[in-house]
Amino acid sequence: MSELLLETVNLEKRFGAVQASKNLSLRIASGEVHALIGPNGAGKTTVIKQLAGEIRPDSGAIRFDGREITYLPADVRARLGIARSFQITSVFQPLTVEENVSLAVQAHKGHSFRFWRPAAQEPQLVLPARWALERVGLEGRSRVPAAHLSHGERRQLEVGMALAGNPKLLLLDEPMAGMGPGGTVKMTELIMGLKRSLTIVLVEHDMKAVFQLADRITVLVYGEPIATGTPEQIRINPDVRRAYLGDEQA
Amino acid sequence: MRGFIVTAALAALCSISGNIVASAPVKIGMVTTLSTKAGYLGEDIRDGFRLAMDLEGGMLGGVPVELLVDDDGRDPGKGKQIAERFMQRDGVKIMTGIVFSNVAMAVVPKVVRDGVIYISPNAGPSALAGKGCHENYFNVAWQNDNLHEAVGQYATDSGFQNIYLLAPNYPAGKDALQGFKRYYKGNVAGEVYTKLGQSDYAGELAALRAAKPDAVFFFLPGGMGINFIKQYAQAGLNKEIPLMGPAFSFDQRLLKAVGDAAVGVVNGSQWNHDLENDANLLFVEAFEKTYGRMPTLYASQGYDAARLIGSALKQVGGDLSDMSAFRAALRKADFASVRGAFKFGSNQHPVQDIYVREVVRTEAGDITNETRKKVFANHRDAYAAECAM
Amino acid sequence: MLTLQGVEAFYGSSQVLFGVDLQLEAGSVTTLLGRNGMGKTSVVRAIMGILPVHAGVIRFAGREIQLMPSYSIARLGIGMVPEGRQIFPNLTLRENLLAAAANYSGSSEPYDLDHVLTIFPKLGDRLSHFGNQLSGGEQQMLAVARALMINPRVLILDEATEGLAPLIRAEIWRGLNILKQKGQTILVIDKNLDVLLRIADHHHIIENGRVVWSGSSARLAADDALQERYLGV
Amino acid sequence: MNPALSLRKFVLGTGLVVLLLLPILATVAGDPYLITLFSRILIYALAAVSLDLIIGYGGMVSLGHAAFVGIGAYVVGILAFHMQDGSALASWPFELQSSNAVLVVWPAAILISASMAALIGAVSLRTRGMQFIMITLAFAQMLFYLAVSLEVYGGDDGISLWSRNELPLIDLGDDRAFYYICLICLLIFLYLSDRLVFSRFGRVVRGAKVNELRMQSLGFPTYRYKLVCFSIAGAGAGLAGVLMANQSEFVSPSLLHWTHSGELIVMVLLGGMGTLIGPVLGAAAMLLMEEVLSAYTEHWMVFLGPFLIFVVLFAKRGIYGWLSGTGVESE
Amino acid sequence: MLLFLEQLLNGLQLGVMLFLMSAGLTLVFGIMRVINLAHGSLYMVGAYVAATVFLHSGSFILGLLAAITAAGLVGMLVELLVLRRLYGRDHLDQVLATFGLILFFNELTVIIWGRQPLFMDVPDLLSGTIEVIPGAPYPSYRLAIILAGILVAAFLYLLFNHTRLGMQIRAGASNREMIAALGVNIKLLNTLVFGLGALLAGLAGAMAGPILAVESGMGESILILTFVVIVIGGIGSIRGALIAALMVGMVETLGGFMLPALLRLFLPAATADGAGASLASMSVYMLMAVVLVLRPHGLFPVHD
Repeated sequence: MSELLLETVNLEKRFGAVQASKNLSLRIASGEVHALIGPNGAGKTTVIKQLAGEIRPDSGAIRFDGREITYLPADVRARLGIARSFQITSVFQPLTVEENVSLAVQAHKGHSFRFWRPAAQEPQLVLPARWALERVGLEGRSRVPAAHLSHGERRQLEVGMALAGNPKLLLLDEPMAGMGPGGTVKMTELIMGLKRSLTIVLVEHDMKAVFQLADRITVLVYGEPIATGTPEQIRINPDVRRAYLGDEQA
Repeated sequence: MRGFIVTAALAALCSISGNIVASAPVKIGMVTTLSTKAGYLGEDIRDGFRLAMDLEGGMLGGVPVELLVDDDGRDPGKGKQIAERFMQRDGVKIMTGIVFSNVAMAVVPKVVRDGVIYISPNAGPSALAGKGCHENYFNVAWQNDNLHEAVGQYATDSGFQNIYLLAPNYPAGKDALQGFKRYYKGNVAGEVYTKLGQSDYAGELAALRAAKPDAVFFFLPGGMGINFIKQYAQAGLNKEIPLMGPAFSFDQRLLKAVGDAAVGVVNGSQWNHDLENDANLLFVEAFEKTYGRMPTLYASQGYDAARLIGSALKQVGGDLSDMSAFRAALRKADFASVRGAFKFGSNQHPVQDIYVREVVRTEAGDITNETRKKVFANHRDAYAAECAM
Repeated sequence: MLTLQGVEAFYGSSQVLFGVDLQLEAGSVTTLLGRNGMGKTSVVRAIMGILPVHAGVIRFAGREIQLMPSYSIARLGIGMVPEGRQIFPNLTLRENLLAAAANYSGSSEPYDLDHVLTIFPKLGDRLSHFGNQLSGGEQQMLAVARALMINPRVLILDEATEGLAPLIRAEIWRGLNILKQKGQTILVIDKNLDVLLRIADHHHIIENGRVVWSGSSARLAADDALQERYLGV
Repeated sequence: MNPALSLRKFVLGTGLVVLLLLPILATVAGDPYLITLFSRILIYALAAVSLDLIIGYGGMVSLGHAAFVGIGAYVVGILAFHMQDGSALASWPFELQSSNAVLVVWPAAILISASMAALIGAVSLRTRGMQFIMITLAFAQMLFYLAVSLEVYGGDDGISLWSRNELPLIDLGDDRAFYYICLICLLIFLYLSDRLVFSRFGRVVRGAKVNELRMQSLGFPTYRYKLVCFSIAGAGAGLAGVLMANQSEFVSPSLLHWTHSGELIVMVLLGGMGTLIGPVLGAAAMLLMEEVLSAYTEHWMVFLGPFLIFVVLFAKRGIYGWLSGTGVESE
Repeated sequence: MLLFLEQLLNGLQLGVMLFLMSAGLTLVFGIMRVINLAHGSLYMVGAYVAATVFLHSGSFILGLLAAITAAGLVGMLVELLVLRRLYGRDHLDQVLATFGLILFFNELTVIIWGRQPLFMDVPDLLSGTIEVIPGAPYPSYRLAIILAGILVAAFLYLLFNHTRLGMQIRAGASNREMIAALGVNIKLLNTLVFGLGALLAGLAGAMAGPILAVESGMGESILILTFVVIVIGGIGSIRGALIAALMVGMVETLGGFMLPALLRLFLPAATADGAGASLASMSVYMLMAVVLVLRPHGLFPVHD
């Protein structure tokens, strides 16, 4: 493995009576696709939220790119190079596809206290946006309001926005959710294409896609990692099979 | 299609204008408060004014007049806007009607500078009586302090030694207590300013009781007064400590809403329905017949304003081309006021008698005011000297 | 007992059900299988009147119910254990059970508090805890018990074992077995095919908003290719 | 061409021509009051447009916007008071004389309104939704009571100005000149707002309205942008207040009353929020309706109330949306 | 000290009144997520109907009963005709529509009852004073208000915590879909809840009748305070409404009484009185601003 990009040390998070993260330590190398799997309610999205800075862990630490980021707010982390997509699609519906992406570009091009020039006419926003749209295969739809996109296209746009800032780390929260098989294949190819050029933390239910994409997989149950390893190691791990992959006796 | 609607709307808009009809009647613009809680004040001023016109068959002083009325909603900006409409669109040369001092302060200085005669049927802020007096500004009611001064004098005359004072925290409230203290010589047991528009006075009443005064003077116009008097009685204070105030909290319409709680309260007024003069007998009877209710002092002021205008119109024969003649005619105050003797001082504010009245329950069961005593004769306001006129 | 014919439904402007046909026989345990996002939960929501049905007919107990409001459908005797449990967090466990309790099937031996506690005895210790203080397993048992408290003719369970520890799953399956013995009509959505093959009588597989296969446990168990194609991991 | 777009041009064009020619039309029609009425409409429109910036684009529903109008007006009023009085504005730490010059008073008023908006916004923007509505109301009420208690400046009676502010070459006392000043102010503010909405800054604010969390995860510190937007709106409202004070030559606490804030919201919604032009139409519609209805009945509110409900229930996009047929996206 | 105790009692009484108003409003907001500015109008309807019935029958109790019935019915009518269409809509729409309702109701009362305030007196039984605190006779009517408030709070507590209807209402507040799927007619329940809130507002209005001027627009002053209360308490929380109502009642009463006294310690009397009165009128809003800065969702947040 190459150098370490992201590391979490013993993250703990409780919501009332529910332990959402427990003893959570992850080490993710640069260029790796690291999948988080586990049953619903295992706290996968909670991990993403803690990494993105939307919620703070009760204890533990997060280090990214050699820097402690445990208590940095989300927007600062985004500018450091952490981008995420959301489980429930949350693109900006009233804006066009290109505007959505160029908004994401804008976040990384200095401050936005610029009141005069129409943002739609700034090449330094528009060009990287078009590049990102090409990478996710939406270049033909750039003038369409995001509200008019199909579900699958919105998920593509979601990834495109995450890519637009040229992040070092991409957090993908169920990118295949709600997609038909065709869409899943397309999305898998898309993520495959991103592999190596950046580091990805992937939360996904579609096991086929996970085993195809991931370099390493961590299995969470009740917020606690019960195993980490390559897809092959995970596939044969008896604990994992019992807890998640569905090989049980009633 | 929609384009057509837009055009039509614009056309309709333009048609709002251009309705100036050259007509004989003299137009009088009445900016008054008809909506909000204080709406009944403006209603009475308007009805009093209309009564005077109706009695002359739509004329004042034999001259046909047209009364334009609009509601300022107690909002100075709105009042100002209406006044401008009256002046600019309707070409009004005579205005009246404003109930509240803050609206008057917004409207009056500007309109009198623009050559309109303004006759105040109610508000009489000190600024307009003193330094800010103007030849086009006449007040036919009182200067704001007058009624408070009368009660102050009454308190002194009656030998009260320790009086508790209460008014809302705004200029008229401060002026009121100032006016009272100008003629009251005893000790002030407490001076409390309440929130403007306050509805519950439990806190003030408790403090008041604790201060053990031998009387209470309060100025709380409109609904605030109703609340205060009711709560004063409920706290049992009306049996222990006499209450006094200006007429504003004891007009006939408020008394209906206050009920027995007000009985026994002494209040200062320049007018009462039982004043024995011919003009008043006629007015009270006609008002009751026309509107089915007893007139208030506001109605009397509206009526007097109309009669004053009528007297002056008569003298100039309805010709307003020479304003100085009209002004001179107004200054004579050549009309029979419902309050008896009436004339203008140097600042064109009333020089008049002021009485104290007492709220009583009549044999018929009505609650009303009875005139008790004339406190001032030919009383002048305190600001006339500051007026350069 | 419950039949769906050509049911179509939309979320906003995107269609999720493209003509679903489905039958549920009285006293049977029937499953609805399929991968995530294929429309299983949408079927349940359409039956319950939560998701408006644009075309097609849903019949229950001899009446067309596709246009009825949710509460009327429930009163006809359909009880739902929704995906994600949807326990009322601000009610105690006891209140969760009692809030809507009724006897819509007109059963002579209706489920009441004591009765459902015999099926899920673990709930008995937690009666005064609020919904948000319960563990996932307890919430799930409560969700089943809560649906039973309205004495439904048909009980629908949507992913009732997802995210639960094996022991607790076993507890839920045990409860379902008891209900099955008592003749309760049940529609189950779940991923644990092994268990379902044993408990259920009849299966439907849904793919992209259509039922693409229906048949008995024996047929499904025998067809590995079918399992791999539609349900494989 | 897109029909909505051509209609937008038609409304803009016709409206602009009418507004430009209004003083002439009024003179021809022999009704100078129209000039006064339309000056007032322009001023309210300015306040409503500034409110639209935060409500329609920023998603910040403020029920205290009249406070900033009031502040702008009070700056004019207080300076005028000291001019009339001949007293110094401040004697400590240094002697500061008052002024009556547009070029001094107006920028000062705008600056002070914007700073107060920044102050109030800094606190209020910690909340959102219903709480934001109420906290902005709370601050406006505090300022209202503060104004009532400013005894020196007339308290509840307010301040009467003896003349309008002074500008070299132009006599603001002339209603026509003043009308054009109002028109210019509105047009400039509209143009600036239009630029702003489509600039980088505007995009961030619009994005934050749709999904603030998402904006943060993209890397935008949204709080700062919303605060600046709130202050800009405060500046616009302050300018409206300046004009209002000059037009009526009077300033009083009633300007800050919460019902005025409510009225401004009504104008924005009635006209169509998030459209900039909509609030102008809304302000015109409200004031004209008031003018016309109140001429027919003193109980005109009994019609206005149900009318507003009707607008909410059946004409969601307001007048502007209704004019453009299908309605417009909140773009 | 005596005075202070009496002021506490006054604060309590105002708090109780505010609680009656805010309980209904917070219920409606908590369950239907709808901002109802017209809540004050229902208070006004209560006061007007109570005063009218009182004037014609002379019976306070009859007036009270008529008031709560009328307010409840008007409330349900408003819910059916207008508010039901606003559930799930933007708060802004709700503000505008219910602002329209305020204008309508205010003007309607003027048309029906005229501009003159109506008269309503305390019932004879409660017209006297009682010395709860020795040396400080307190109006028995105000004590009755406090009692009524306590009874209503107890009633609401029992209704919500110990009846099935209450459980269903609470369940509906957290998850409408689910409670409907269990066979509860949530729409009807919403209308009833709205009616209950309106009824409480009507009760408050009727009880305020003998103390306050019954006039058009009387709803607005208490409406704003009511909103302050529910925002401080945490929107949707009845318990929060109770505590915040008492807080606001105390601050409002004690502020007006103590602030001038406090300022007199280091300012000349006249200045202190004026400044104190100004500060007192702002104090409630300051309280709200401080609470919201520290706890943006209020003291007892129900929903995030």
